Amino acid sequence: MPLITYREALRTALDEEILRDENVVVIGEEVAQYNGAYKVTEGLWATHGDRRLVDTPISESAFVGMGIGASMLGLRPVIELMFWSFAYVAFDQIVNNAGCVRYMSGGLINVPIVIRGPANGGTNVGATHSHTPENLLANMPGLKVVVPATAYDAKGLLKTSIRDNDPVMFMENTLLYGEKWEVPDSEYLIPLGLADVKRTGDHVSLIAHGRAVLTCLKAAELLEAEHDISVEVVDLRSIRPLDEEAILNSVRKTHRAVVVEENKPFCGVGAQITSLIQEKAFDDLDAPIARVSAIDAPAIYSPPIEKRQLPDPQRVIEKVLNLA
Amino acid sequence: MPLITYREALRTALDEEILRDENVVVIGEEVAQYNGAYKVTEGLWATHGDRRLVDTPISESAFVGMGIGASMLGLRPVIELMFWSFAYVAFDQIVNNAGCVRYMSGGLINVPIVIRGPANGGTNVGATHSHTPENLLANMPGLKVVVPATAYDAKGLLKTSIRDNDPVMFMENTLLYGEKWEVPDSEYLIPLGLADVKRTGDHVSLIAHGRAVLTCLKAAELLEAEHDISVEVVDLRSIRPLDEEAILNSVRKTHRAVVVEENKPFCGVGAQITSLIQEKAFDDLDAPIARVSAIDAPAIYSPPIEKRQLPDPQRVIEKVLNLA
Amino acid sequence: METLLQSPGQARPTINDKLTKEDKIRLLRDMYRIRRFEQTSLKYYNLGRMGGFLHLYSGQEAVAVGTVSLLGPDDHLITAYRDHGHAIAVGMTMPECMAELFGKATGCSKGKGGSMHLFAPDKRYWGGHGIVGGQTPLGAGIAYALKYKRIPGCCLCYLGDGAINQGVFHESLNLASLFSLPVVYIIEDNGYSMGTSLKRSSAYKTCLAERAEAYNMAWDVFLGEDLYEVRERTNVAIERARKECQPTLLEIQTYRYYGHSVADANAKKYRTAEEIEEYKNNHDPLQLFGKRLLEEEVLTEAQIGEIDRASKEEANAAVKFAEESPFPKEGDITADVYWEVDNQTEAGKQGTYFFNT
Amino acid sequence: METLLQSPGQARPTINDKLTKEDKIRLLRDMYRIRRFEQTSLKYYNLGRMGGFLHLYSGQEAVAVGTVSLLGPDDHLITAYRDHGHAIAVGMTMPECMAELFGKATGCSKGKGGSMHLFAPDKRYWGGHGIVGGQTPLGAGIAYALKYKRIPGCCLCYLGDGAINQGVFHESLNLASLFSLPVVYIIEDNGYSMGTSLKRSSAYKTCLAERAEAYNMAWDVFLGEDLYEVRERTNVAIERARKECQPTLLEIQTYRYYGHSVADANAKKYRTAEEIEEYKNNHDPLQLFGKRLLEEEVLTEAQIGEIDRASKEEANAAVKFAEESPFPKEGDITADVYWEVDNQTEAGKQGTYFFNT
Ligand SMILES: Cc1ncc(C[n+]2csc(CCOP(=O)(O)OP(=O)(O)O)c2C)c(N)n1
Ligand SMILES: Cc1ncc(C[n+]2csc(CCOP(=O)(O)OP(=O)(O)O)c2C)c(N)n1
Ligand SMILES: [Mg+2]
Ligand SMILES: [Mg+2]
Repeated sequence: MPLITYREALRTALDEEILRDENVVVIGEEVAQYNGAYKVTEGLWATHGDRRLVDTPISESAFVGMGIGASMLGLRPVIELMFWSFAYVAFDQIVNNAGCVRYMSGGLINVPIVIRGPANGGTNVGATHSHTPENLLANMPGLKVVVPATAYDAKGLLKTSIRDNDPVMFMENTLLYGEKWEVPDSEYLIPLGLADVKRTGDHVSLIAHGRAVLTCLKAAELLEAEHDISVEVVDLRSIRPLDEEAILNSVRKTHRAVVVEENKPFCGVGAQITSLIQEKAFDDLDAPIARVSAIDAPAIYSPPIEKRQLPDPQRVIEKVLNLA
Repeated sequence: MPLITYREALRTALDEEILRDENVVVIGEEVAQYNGAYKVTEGLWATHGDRRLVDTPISESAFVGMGIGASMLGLRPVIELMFWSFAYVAFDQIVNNAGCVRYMSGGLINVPIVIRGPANGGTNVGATHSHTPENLLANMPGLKVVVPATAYDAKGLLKTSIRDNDPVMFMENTLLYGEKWEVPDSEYLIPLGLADVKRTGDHVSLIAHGRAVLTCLKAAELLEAEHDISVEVVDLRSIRPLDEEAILNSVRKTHRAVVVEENKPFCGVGAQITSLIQEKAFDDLDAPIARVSAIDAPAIYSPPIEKRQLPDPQRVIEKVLNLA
Repeated sequence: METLLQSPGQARPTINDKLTKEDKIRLLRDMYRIRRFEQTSLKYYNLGRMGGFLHLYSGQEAVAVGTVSLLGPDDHLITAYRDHGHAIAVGMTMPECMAELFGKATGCSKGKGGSMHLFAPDKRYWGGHGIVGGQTPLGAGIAYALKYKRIPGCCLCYLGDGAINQGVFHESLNLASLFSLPVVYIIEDNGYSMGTSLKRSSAYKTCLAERAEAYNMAWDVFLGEDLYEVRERTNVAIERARKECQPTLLEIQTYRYYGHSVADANAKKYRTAEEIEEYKNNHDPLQLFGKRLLEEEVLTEAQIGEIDRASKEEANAAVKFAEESPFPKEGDITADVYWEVDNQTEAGKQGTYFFNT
Repeated sequence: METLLQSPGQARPTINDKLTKEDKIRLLRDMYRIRRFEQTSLKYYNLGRMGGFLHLYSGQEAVAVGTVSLLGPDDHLITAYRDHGHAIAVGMTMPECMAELFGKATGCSKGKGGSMHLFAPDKRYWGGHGIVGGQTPLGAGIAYALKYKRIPGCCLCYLGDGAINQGVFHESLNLASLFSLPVVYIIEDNGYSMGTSLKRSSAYKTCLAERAEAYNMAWDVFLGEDLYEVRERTNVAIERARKECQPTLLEIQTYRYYGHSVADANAKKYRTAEEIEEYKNNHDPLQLFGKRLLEEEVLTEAQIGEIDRASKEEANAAVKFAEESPFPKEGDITADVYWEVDNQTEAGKQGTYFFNT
């Protein structure tokens, strides 16, 4: 299988879906003529033209809302947020319109929109640009939240998200855009709500999403090599819908869990996963569930220190070793 | 002690603080001449005039931001949101400016603002008007979140919040505005970060905030009367800072906990409390921690059904009875 | 753009000339139906049969009925929470509308949306939106979809005079002008946002619609009491949308008789009783259009009385239907959240969608 | 309001007449200091010494230096992420500014804010804000506080030409006009928002500042290459704020030489090399003001060369300081989040503030 970058995987997904369905239109700041701030859409404007790739003013609230309105009539807009951090100026549109219109219309309307872009810290751009809103949006029934950790997942999940008939919040990671994985040439889809066991193991389950999955895989290797601990890594891939069974199956096997996320801890995704495990697998647990999250402060700018603010393999290893 | 309403308690707090500190100014839609959409500010404009009570256009993002800017220069704005649901059009200002400016300035600035208003479902106003964002905002280091359950707490906590030098998100409840509690005439303050054990008991701890505390108190009475179960009710009062010790002390005594909230469940406040208890009192637990939240959907309009969507004593009682 | 549309008050009679006698009667009837529907709903609100808010449209009927009457099969509309008038004008039946207010499963939104959130996508009516200004980019989006699909229709997007101070509306105007979208924004300027008069909420030069100048967008401002005038002036904007694919901002000056919502305890504090009476007596759109149709000899007084009576009866029948309808069931709370779940697709069965329930 | 400020290009010389020789030299020096500071920072950015973004101000210096030079002890300013120029103009020293870019504990924000988030409240400089348009209501708020405290000062609030399409800016303009706030909004119109030209992002009639008309607010538009002109025209707005407590919207047309940020790979794709060269050769604010001071015989060529050399040296010394400074410690991550915690007050000790750490 060819090795391609996470960025190329996303681009291929967009390209294929634009070709497949006339209703797919990519809208956002600098997505067309500029080729995308992070070059995810590179070349697509040249191929597909003004109708399918649309540059907008810096008006997230309006163009997200416009996408929602257009989707009610059957378009499948893929809205790029240059950063998911900028979702906060469009938060009302996302929560109240994308998230609630179906419900408030008693199911008469559906909103097949995808909102995508990077949602991560670790790039030294300061607190305003480093938000990870997966927990905030997954809190909202009506919205779906997807966070791919690899190029393979990014492609399969984005294609599925575009075909999904509900609003999907798709969160990428700038630190992964340049990373490569094996991705087949032939078309494939990955369902939402299906976790992926990225490594099997017997002694402890690491449960993560997004880039934290890669941190866990590194930690797992070191734990196996240096401490003879057999580690399972469960990649949630989608936060809502959530593959509860995969989480519980893993914990029922290993009896120990560490939940790892780059989210802020208070009411983060890790809190919900922890709450789930202790509720449904309480008697299977040999130790309290441990959590590793971003250190609890706004994202610091200072490059070497921001690295320390995010979970790294060392912090995961320490938590595992400290499990009773 | 005189019985006064939750609304009067808030009004008195505002009145006293306006008189005490020249820098306190109340800003929001219809807070002055109209006397407040929910009459919390009734009479204050007549007493204190245009300078201290300021009516605004329907521009939450701008007047919240204006309050933040003014607070950087030492004013102590108390911003009323007619509903906390409308915070979503001002979400960027709250998160990035109120929440991050201190951090990003390396501590050179502080933002002594209070943003207050009702945050609750249960009034049949539909999904757009029934959000409970305490979990979203408590997720943000830099913000404080306070949710009073009684008139006594409302007054003491609001006065403290106004004097606090950090941004405080103060969430009230329209269903409580007309309810009465004993409140002393003399001045008092209640610290943030101090939970209140509203009822002591031995067999199970109910942990809640806001109106869910009253639901728990009713459930506790019935449990005691009908099932001989001795129930402790811990009212968090402030979500961030959080009185972890009070929660843990209660659970260490009762060995069983049910976390009750009107928040939506996924990554709700209950998830964080659950995660805390299982981490720090794992060995004290005789049963999994149970959670009662709003039923997981946007708020339904239909009046009798919306009642069922929110936690009620019956649902709490069932959870308690089902604890292993 | 100069005030292209500001031709003198006199409406040229072209568009209204096309109205048949039946059309005219239907227009008057629809205004009466809205008026009586709302008065009836008010009565049952006060009897405790519904919860939450009830924002009455009484006084503004010529705006919804006049503008909606211009729409064809490819035209759409979207509005705010003061939405009963538009719903009825667009053809929503009274029973499904009333049942929604009662929170019944037979309501247009199955009792899930309530008064502020009425929807009828089959009639190209996209709500009913509770967050002030929140519908304005959706209106642009509907117009966007029409243009994208190369359908020569338009979208009417209504908002209040207070809503113009929500940032998203300004962003939407810029987008609509920049992208040449066939959207007609209609400010229903009833002079107040809750208890705040226009002057206290908005800085402006001569009128609110003039804000369109900033975006090089066509605009017009006129009185909304005369249904013919509303149709005439709005039609220019609709034609501009359909034929030139260009947006317009209209400000239609009108008035509401009741408080902001039924719960508005101050309804008579921020405006004088005289102000309200003056409008009711001299500017009521039902009275004015009724008089016009008498003059035109389209109808007799008795026939108008009959329309009025029938409207009341229809409203009462709607109440009966609503009262006899069932509430949604508790299990319905988690239906209509996700399309994939509701339709039991493979996607809808994969993973957990609802938590702790 | 008619374009009160649109007097013909010719600046009346009053305000600049008050400048002493030393003042003028300081103004030229500050522009050089900004230019050289940034060029030096660029060099070290490319050497990997800093992370994230670096938005250079080169080409726009006369705007920050000219406008800031008009401020007195009761005047304030706030800007966006392209903020080094304003920081230095307001008196932030190069070492603390450079150290911030390097992420060092000695930086103005202790390495916590970075290039986009510079602050110096002691100099009444309130940032440095990364979210486009996000600073605009804060600017209104600063002005609000001044008015509230009855201090006859003003707040300058800068934003880009792309930022005018954020809704919060429109809301802020309405508030500023409605409440008569002493704020001067300054659009630094460099013709592009990232790779998008003015024409592709904004619908407008003649210029962006004209959007003030919608709010009955005074406005002006002028070129920002001539420092005297910038001072002269901005001073009218500042006086209006201080004396009449009224806002103004200024659009100052300028240009940036580099890409949007240093990471802008397309810097030369959305504009021609000729366009950039033309500005550098004929409109460079340093060159123009240098020439003016030569003509005025305030300075000689050699003295200008000396200013330039000293600026470079100062920038290099700042780099040395930054390089030798320590990074924050890991434990500092949770400092400067809450005032009450940092100051170890009773409130700061009650309850848990930080979680899972
Ligand atoms: C963002 C937001 N802020 C505030 C409200 C509360 N609110 C509902 S309607 C209203 C007044 C709106 O007035 P206007 O736009 O003139 O419409 P009208 O009610 O006159 O039809 C307010 C303040 C809201 N629903 N949404
Ligand atoms: C709300 C928001 N959307 C998008 C961005 C990304 N972004 C940063 S600067 C910029 C361009 C701004 O252009 P302009 O306002 O003209 O300022 P200039 O960079 O030219 O100084 C964009 C799109 C952001 N920071 N915030
Ligand atoms: Mg109005
Ligand atoms: Mg620009």
